[in-house]
Amino acid sequence: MLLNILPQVLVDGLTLGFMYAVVALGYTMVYGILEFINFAHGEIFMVGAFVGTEVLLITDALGALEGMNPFVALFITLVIATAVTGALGVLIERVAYRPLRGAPRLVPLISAIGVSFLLQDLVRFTEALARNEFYLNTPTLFTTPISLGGIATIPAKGLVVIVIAIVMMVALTLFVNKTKWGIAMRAVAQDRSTASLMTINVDKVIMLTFLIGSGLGGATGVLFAQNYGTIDPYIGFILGLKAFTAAVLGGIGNLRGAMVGGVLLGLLESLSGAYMGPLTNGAFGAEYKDVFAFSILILVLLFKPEGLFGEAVKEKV
Amino acid sequence: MALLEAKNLTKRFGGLVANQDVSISIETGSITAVIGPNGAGKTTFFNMITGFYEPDEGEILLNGKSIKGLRPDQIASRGITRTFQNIRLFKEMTALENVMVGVHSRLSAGLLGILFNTKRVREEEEKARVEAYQLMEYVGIAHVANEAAGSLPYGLQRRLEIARAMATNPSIILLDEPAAGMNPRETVEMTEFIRRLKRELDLTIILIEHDMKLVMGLSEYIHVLDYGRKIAEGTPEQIRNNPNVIEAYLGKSASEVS
Amino acid sequence: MKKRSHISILSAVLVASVALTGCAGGNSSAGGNNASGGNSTPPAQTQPSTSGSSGGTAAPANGGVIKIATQTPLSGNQSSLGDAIKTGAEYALNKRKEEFKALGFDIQLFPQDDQADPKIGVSNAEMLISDPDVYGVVGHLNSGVAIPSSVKYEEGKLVMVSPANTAVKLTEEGKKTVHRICARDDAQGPKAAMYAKNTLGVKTAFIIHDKTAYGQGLGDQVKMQFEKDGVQLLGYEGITQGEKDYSAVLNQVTAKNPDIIFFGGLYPEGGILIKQAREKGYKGYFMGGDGLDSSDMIKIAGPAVEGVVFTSVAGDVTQTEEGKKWADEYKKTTNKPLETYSVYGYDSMNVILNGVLEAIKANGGNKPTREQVLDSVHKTKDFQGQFTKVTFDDKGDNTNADVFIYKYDKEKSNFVGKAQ
Amino acid sequence: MKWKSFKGIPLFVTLIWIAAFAASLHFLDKSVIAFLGILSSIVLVYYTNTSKAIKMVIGALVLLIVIPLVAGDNRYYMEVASQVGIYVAMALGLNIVVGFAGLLDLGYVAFFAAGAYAYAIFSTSQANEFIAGNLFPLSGEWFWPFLIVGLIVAAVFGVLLGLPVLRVKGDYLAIVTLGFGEIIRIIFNNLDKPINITNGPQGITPIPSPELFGFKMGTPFYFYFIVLFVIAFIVLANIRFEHSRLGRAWIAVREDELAAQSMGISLLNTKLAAFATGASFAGVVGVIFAAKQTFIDPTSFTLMESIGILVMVILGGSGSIPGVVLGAAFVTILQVQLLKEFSNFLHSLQQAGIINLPNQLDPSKFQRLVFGIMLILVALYRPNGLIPAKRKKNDLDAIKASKFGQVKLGILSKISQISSGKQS
Repeated sequence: MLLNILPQVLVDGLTLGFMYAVVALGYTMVYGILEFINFAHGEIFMVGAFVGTEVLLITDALGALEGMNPFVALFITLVIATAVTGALGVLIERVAYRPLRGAPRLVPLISAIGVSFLLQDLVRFTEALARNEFYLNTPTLFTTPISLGGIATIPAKGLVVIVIAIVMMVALTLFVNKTKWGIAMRAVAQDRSTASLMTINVDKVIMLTFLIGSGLGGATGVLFAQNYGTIDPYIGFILGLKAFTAAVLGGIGNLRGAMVGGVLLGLLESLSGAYMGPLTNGAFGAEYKDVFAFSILILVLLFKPEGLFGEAVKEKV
Repeated sequence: MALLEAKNLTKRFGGLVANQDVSISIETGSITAVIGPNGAGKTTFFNMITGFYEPDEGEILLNGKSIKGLRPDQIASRGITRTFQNIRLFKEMTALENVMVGVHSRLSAGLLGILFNTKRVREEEEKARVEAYQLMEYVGIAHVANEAAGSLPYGLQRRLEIARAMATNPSIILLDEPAAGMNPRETVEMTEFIRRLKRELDLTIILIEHDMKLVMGLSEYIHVLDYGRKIAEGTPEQIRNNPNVIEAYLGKSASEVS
Repeated sequence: MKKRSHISILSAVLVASVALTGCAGGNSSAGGNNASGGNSTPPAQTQPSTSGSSGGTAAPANGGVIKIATQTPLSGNQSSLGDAIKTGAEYALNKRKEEFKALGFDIQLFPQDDQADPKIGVSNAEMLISDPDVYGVVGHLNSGVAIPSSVKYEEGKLVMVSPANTAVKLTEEGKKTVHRICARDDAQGPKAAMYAKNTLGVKTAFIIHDKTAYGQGLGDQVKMQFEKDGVQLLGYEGITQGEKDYSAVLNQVTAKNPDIIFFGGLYPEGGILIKQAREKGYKGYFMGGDGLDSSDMIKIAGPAVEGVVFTSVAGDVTQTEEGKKWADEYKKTTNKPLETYSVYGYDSMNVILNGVLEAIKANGGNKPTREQVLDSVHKTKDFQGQFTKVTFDDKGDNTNADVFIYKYDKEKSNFVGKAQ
Repeated sequence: MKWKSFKGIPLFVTLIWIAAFAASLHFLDKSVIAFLGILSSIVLVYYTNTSKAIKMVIGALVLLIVIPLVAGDNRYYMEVASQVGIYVAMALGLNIVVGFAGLLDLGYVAFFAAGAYAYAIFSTSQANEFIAGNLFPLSGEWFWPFLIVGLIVAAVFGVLLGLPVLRVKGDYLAIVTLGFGEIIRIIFNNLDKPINITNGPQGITPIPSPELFGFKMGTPFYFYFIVLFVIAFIVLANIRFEHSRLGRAWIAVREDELAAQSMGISLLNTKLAAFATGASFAGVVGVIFAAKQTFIDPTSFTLMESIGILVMVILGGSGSIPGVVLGAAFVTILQVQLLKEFSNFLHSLQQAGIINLPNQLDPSKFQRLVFGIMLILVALYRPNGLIPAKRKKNDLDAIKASKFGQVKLGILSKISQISSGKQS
């Protein structure tokens, strides 16, 4: 009886995991280049969810959503949300982080926490004024569940989430490895001062990093809103935390690591949530799923301190 | 018996062999140089001796006892100390405090002693301060004792790093490019200073250096590494004429040899 | 989009200003303040003499300021619940401003944000008790904040009427100042469980709770009753508040396919749970406590909300014409949907205000002491609030522990009946 | 530059300031500005141009006599002051970990929880749930020994967590400590089964107030003094550690781990010492917190709490003792008083009909937003903190005059040996 839900547990874990993965990319990109935990990234994700939801709600209110091809609607939403959050990321970098590049290492963290509080409440006030509530419900674009050979069902929206997440990850990988700007990003990540000697415009690269990272985060927000249907200004905190955990698990600064870490974390949560209770006869229930996930993270770091895919950089003596 | 003996040390990083089968033995009170082109594995060798890397193969003996596998701090308290190629000072601390950190392992104050500021702890502290100050006088930088280490000019930082190393009361001191970035006059001063360390304090000195004038003028014995292997050893005279060494250096910079 | 939000800002400003100016006693253009609702409070707007109906000798307007505080989370992720309480209390207070003005008193709302944080709650409590104008507190949302804060109220003899704390412990410590109009977990839980067994006829159950004092407290009570009644318990799991993905736990549920899921918790999680459970093909009942009673439940759960059953100590306000009118007015004035918590806030405020009124009377029309207010609030008997009847017992619990059953259809919750 | 020539505030200005605000607080009823003026006089004293001894005497007078005298009858002020104290003490503890040793710890609140739960469990009947014999609750007299118990429990926690955790470095450490902090909170939230140790989300109550010889010390007035006493101890410890063998080792490890090791400093021991010391302070404060709150549950020990304390440390000036004190005081006052007074003020304007804000923009909802903006501004304009850390200069004349200077010490003692050896 326990095993027959396994496929379903895995499918759910994957859906959640892919979302973690894309958000984790944002953390890992910024970290790779600035060695700085962009605490506000979770909030950018949240803003993306709100922008996307607003786009759908307004389109719906105008009566345009009905009859529109759901893929077209989703595409438009994604484009707008990505553009807004990407620009927001660049703005935040410019205002709150760039002046702090020479400052002690922990100071940008404070600034980021400030930005995070600010964004939460700004969204809350905006929504409270515009809609008189800040729990928003997203119009669902995809409703049909798809049966996977009768052993598990995946709602169409879940499948869409996974597919788009994969597309974004592939696109990012291609971008970073094949394009001029992508290579410049890698160069800056490896050695900022040398890169600037090679006439790479470091400021531009950092801007680009925030643009892409935040855009991806915002797009994930749209996917999240689609998949779970309900959003509030505080969703960014927990999800951001988990995504950051995923990034570290995979090896922070490493794109592949973030993806694998995210998916792994989603699966771990799903599995422990579904099985811990029954396996321990109720002594340790689903409420321990975060304990389980964090324990795995700690174990991994103890044996591989640089994360699963992180390169073991022995400090140069 | 040699003071320090490295036997057949091998260190690999992934596919790269940084040191292969390197054996070096150091006599008490000697000045030994380890030279070689860039990337020859000199610093790797230092790192193995001081415990930052553990050798994949081989053995390191200090006074006949193995120190392989010990942590850097354990090796330091056994009397081997070092400076770094790219000066590693505690930048926010004052120069004097930097030297006092060197005295660390010879102090015994514990949490409670410090908390209650016992007489023993106070005296120990005062003694450490005096010792650190004497060392700074010795290396000639006492006038900057209260400056932040990071704000000192380059030459003084080098000296401070040596003073800090000396504060651990070592029997062997490893100097990684002590004259790097110095002008000729400073280099001469540094050479004289290292001689003085040996003469007055009976220190055993091992150094890595690219400045051949300094190496040839200072060292009593020289080991040459190339591509991680030892290709030659001998007195400065022998090394100067060793065809292997000339060949190893020719490709890179023949002028340095001359 | 820009234009849209402008309009909504404008309208919000308008409505609020109407409410404010309305209560300041001047303008009476559109707001609902002037018209009397279905409340027991008389419309004491124009004639000072109506205050005579409350018996006191009409004192001249020299009584001073009387502040009634609310303490609820107004920021952070529980702020929508806290705000509902505050809005309800504020509405009640504004409706009775004139009545008190006639007696010479200026009653003011003193809203505090406890941030759902015990520390903030306690320091606010210290502030409230050291302000001599504060005569009562409507609060809190979280029992974890209410318990330590009530220690301070007790020291300051400041009466507290809780609209939302169901934790049994709150009134069990013998604090005189602590009162609540909502049901205790050990009243609501067993009745909910019995209803599930006897009326819904369930044989197997799966309990989920949100690991908070409220959710787990309620879940535990239901669990105990189920065990007593021989309903087979297939699982008992906690979830994390604030998350949006509960598929892990729900996979357990679908594997065991219970007759009923009982959820101890609030609607933000409850709505998601039922929605995701239905998506996974769960066909049984879904039931919870009064934490599920919210218009947002429908929005969050969507069509899945249909058939969700919950218990509440609140009677159905919209059953009578009068009640409906009151509800409409509330919505119009506050520009907010009617929530259970706002009604509890409304009733709590009125319980306190009535106490203050009684105390003023007993004090010959002069400003009473806190003890006097405390005494008269404590003596509240058969007070018919908008939603619930209030009679306090010695502990400060509402003896009127009737529990009612509601069931959602697609659009709203419907009164089913009294739980036996 | 002008600022460079700034020698400090003249003593008489400070004294007038203190006198003026003390008087206004005493004579004007409930003036928040006067109260804040008194509190901020401590900062003034710090910058006053006079000898250290006089500054300390004035500071002590203000804290021990002036404040209790003029604000002691207002429970709210004393409550604010005690909460400020609690956070100052915790921030000073975290300062050892983050400021001195450079270990980014995002799970610091776990140690606070350990101390709080230690007292809560044994001072209430909660302990009877898992210890036979109906020995509990303990009376409030036990508060005092439990200060030490809390310290030890938290220190042991610190060592146990530190042993595995301190093997990872830098920002990895941040996420691992964060994970541990969350794990501990979740475990506390769930340890009502299989054995009921923490009573889970229902929390533990009623935790007794401290008692001294049967005298109950339940009001903020007493907690103010208890906290002050603990802070004095922690500040003293901080100062002594900072300029000790251990403090230097911490800073050395923070500045450069490799160089520190080559100086004979054991990384693990040094970091563990920092972790355990910081933790033990949090443990003591936890005991006080539990006694003050009379009720604790896991919601007081969330990640946000750890982040809040970290913010205080960095905002004040990581590694700077006066900075951290100021940072903690600033953030706490901002959160529990300033923002609140501000919103109360706006609210009174609104009640008076002077301003009209829609309900959605109720001033009481602004607090976190304002806090967020403050954080960004301080980070941008005071990146090294409000009072940046600086190392104490040693008195070189004293060193030269020291009796130990008569002989050569350490390695230099060889000079005389060698020369005398050569002579012989």
